[in-house]
Amino acid sequence: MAGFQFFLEVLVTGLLSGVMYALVALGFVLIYKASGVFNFAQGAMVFFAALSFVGFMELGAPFWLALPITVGLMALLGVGIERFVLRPLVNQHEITLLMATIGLTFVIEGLAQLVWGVEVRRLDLGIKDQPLPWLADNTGLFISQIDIFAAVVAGVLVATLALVFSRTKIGRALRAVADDHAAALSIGIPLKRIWALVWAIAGVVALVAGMLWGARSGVQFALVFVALKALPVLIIGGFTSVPGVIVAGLIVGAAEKLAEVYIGPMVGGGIESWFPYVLAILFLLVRPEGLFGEKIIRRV
Amino acid sequence: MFDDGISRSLRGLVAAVAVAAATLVPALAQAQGKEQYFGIPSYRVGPFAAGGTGFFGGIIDYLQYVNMKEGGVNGVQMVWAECETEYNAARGVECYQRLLKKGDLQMHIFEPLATPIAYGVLNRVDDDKVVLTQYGYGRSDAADGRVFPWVFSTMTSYWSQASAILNWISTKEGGVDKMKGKKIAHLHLDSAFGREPLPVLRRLAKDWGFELIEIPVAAPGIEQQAQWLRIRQERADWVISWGFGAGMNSTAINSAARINFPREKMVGVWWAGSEEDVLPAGDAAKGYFAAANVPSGKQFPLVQDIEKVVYGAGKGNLSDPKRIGNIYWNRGVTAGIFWVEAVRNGQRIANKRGQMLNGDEMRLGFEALNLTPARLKELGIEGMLPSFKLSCADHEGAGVVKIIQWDGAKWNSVTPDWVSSDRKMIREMVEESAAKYAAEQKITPRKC
Amino acid sequence: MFYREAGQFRTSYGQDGQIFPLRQDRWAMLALLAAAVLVVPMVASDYWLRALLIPWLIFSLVALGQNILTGYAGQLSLGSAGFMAVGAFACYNFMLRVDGMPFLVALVLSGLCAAAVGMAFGLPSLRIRGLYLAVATLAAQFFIVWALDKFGWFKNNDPSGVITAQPIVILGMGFNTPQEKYLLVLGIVVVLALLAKNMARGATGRAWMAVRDMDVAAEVMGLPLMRTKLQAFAISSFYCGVGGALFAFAYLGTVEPSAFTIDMSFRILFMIIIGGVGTILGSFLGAGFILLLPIFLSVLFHAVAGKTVDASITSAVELIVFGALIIVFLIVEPHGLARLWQLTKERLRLWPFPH
Amino acid sequence: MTVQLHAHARAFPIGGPIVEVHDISLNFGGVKALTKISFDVREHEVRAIIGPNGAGKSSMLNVINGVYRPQAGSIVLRGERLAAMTPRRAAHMGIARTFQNIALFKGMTVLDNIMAGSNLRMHANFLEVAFRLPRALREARECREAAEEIIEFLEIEHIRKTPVGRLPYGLQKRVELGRALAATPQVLLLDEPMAGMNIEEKQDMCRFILDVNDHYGTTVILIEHDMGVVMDISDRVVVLDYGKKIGDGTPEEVRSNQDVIDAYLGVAH
Repeated sequence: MAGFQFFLEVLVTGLLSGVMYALVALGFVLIYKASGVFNFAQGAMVFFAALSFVGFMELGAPFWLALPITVGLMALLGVGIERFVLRPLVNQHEITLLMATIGLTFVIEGLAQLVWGVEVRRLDLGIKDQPLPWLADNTGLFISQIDIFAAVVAGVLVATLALVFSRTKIGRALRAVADDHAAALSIGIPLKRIWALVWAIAGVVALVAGMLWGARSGVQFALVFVALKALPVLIIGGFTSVPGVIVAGLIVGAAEKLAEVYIGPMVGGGIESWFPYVLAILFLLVRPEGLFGEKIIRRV
Repeated sequence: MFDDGISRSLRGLVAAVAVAAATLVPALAQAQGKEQYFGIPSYRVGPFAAGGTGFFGGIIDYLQYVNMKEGGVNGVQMVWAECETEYNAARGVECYQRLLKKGDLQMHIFEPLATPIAYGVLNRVDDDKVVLTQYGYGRSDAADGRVFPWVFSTMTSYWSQASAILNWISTKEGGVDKMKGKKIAHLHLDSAFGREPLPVLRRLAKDWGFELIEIPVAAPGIEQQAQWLRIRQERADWVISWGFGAGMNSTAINSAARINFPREKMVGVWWAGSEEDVLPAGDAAKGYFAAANVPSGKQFPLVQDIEKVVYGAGKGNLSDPKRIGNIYWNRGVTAGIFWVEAVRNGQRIANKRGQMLNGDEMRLGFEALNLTPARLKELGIEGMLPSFKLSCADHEGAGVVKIIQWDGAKWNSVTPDWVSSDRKMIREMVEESAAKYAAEQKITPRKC
Repeated sequence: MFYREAGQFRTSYGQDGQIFPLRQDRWAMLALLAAAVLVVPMVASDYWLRALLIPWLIFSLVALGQNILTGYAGQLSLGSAGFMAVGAFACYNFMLRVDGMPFLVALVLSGLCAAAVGMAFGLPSLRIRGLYLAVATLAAQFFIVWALDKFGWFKNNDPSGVITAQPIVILGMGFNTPQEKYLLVLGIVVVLALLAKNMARGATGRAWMAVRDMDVAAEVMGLPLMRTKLQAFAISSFYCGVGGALFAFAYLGTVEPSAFTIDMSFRILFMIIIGGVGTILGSFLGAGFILLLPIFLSVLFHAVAGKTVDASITSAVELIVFGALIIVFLIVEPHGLARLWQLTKERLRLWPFPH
Repeated sequence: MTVQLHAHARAFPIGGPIVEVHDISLNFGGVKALTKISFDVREHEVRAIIGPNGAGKSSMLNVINGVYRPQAGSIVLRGERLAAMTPRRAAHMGIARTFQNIALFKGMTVLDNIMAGSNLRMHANFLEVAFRLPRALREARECREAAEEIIEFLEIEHIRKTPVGRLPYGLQKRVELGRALAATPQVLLLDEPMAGMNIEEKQDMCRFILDVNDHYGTTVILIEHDMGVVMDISDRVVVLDYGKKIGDGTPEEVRSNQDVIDAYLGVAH
């Protein structure tokens, strides 16, 4: 096949994978923005969400029922985490908070496997994980339907969140909190409720990510590792920027695929594990605050 | 297991563990009568738990079966203790040490079903007189019993498997001579496990004149877009999928579907050939081949009997009985068979009929493993295991695989008989590699 | 009553600067050491030595390294396991390729290799801080393991891609039995811990903490930020490297690169957070806690529910309890075990006459 | 408030210029912080920089010891012209400072903070420290002795071993002064050393500043809001307003300078 067309294909596939990464990274950003917590448990939440959804369907709940139940469950989980893990730790050092969320990871993983067992399950969203026929026929590009679906969903999700943040009252409150906790409190914004809300939203985002990833590669423990894919996206995008992670996700996805295909063979391949991180470092050396992250001005 | 003196001298540091030890004592007390003790280092949580629960469940079910069916081996009860390793080297070593003694009982066989753990204890088994079995994983050169008296790569090593898979592919292509100019992609987890078969593949590529494309996948392998684009670009004729973990394997199949690569041209290693590995891929997995050291299914009399006797009495180990007869569980049962056979042989050789064996006797018993067709029939596992025998020099034995194919619901054997590897070539490579190891470790191989 | 500083006066700054200003502490420490050297090897079972004490000492050493970097110099790093891997494989290759190489020399050299690599990956710390740096250091974790895994030379082209540590011989004396290995590790750890303590309470440590607490002020006082940070990375990595070498030679024996997982890096960070950031003692306490807690839990669960409850359940519950305990601990005592210990001591000083 | 001002003859008579600032201009992305500021500081004098909020006082100090880099102008230190100053360079050339909002090492004790101040005189490398080799031990002892001297001078013996984070604001300011003194500086930059203090604390602080100036002959450049204090303790005063210099001279001259009165004294403070 033509060199350039192949390049194009790698690029597109990469961009689409990037969307999947961004989807996971989104959960991190929401929570970090609102409560300054780097929630490492996001990966475990993705796993838990997808597993629960499939679990409910196995118990006989139809799709339209399993979805709201799981949404509710995730919201509940989010609220619970805020109430019982983070509120007692408020004003602690960021490392302590990070560590707490890693401890949380163990809890959620254990919980998921305790409740739903360790069997690998498949999740069928009714979308084939196969190339779009007409695209393949006309352009020779093989782009999986589910990837495109995922891209659309991610787009919709981000758009909705953006709308919620900019238009609604809650959104404004949220942004106020993100800017300055103390100030937000002083103008009478119920900080705790906002945090709980954000955690709930993050839980739902985790569900969406989990369903899409689950539909791609099965609902199973390996889903917790998607968090590792999200981290470089986060540093490049900046912990606090929603558009940042989307763009960064695309960058990471494309770069890592191109690198694997074109650089990989030279060094024996398998460089996807670390390439995004090195990319992120190089990026940071140029822009320490990330793509869209606020510039940190340190006064004396 | 826990030493009182130490718990005193270190109370401040780990009093907690000492407490646990104390609570453990009653559990040990019940070890009386004639019992052969086994340690079971299982992993029931984490990314590989699906395999762990199946495999170790199978072992336990078989030991249970032997006890219930015939009251143990000549009256010697099979007893065991379990320990969670999380497929982690450090945890595994701790389990090994913890399981080593149970009251006054000694562990004589250790089967972690995890390469990192097997390596973690490799240097300890000689002193502790523990038979380390690597059922379808670990060092291929452990097949040389002269250098590795206590380590067994029974019954087929990675190298043999790779050779067997290629033998089968060549027959599909219509003979070795037809392999010239073919392109075979080795899609493998980018780890020691994934690279282990490379020496065999490279050598055969040279001898047969096919082109080997080595394509590593970074762990955990749930992203393989780039790799499959390369496979498509290279126009590979066959893909050997050398992955581990349901995540990587199902992703491989899905990714193949994404580029319309025929699943009938994919052969998975046996860690890519269980129900758990293909189920997540759904219909995409139809027609996918895999090598198997043990086929799946309930058609074997023994399996049916275990279901009747053990699960009938509600003593089964699988939380979900539907998993009876699937790949990992069947493999576990056969591992249990190796153990029990070893005990029988040991009792016979040491003529300690109806008595406990020590480490050396267990090792001799395992080395005397001899599954004749007649014996397989007796056990009710014809076609479940190949007929093979071990010896002082040969710790591998069979070196054969069955090729199975997924029809969307279950695995079917497409090769009624076992596909053999190039035993002579593999043996050469084994002895060469083992000799190198012996030299590096200053081991003088024993005479056989 | 017995833990009292009354009547103990420090007449010189030298005395005031001692590690253990209180006589009681000095005795206690000596007694503990004596017990560790004389009593433990006699009474400890193989299980205790090979499965608990040796790994505990090794991870204490690594935690010490992490504490120097994160606790004292304030640089959050998640690459420790990677630096351990460097040490392990460096040591193996020195022993393999230089015949007649004394083990202790190889150990130091492997530490230095790790230090070099550590400095290289420490460079971003000059521009990046906090969590960003933490994530960036993951690059070390992944890249190092990948490289060691990928290139056969590091493993002397072993077909299984593993290294098998050579037997330890020092001055013609072999260290093979668990007791011998334990004593060797103990010796190395004690010495390195002492050196770390000296640095921490000396000018070196003050420089680290200055950079940690207020780097602008430190720079205005003429402290070279870059040099201080890189120095912390180097020394920390040195400790990790030596720890990694011991991990391979005195503990596991046969190791593959992928044994040094990111999970290990996290647990090492846990050790210092739980144990106490910026304290030497905390490194030991934390290592004990994180290493032994899961084992204790699993032993306990098997004892209590082993026969009745399905092992799959107990395993999952173990995981949950482990995570939950960590969270509870962070909530109850964010400053770590060392702080807890310090508080009890302060109470003891007043006992039995609380103010 | 009144403080006995240089009643006795000064141990260190005021000498020639030690710091000269020539046409310094500094702006942050368009915003002009300083424009063409020039003044000099003579050896052993106490020089004050005053001005309303946002007049650019702190920026001026930050330029002098290289925290900020001016777009134009130069600094002459003891006759040596420096286009670009860096904080470390400044430190090595004998400039020490305190900060407007305290920049102590929160995690360390008072003693450690002050000892850290003298790091420039510590030459033993980390290995010498680790193995407690003679040089390291000697330096440690000297450093400790110097620190104790400062602690005594500042009358903070009782809080020697207290983590600075736990100290009240006033004491923290004092410790920060101590940390700056530990560097035995020739020039001492003080950024609002008395901000947020009560009368007694201010009097103490004044006393310390003057004593430092008297006993060690340290040249002092200080920023202060409290006009009374400034007029009392400083030999000469620079007045800034909106980044421009509008007055320079003895307290009396400045007091009578019309621009200053309009711009500064005029507005209620």
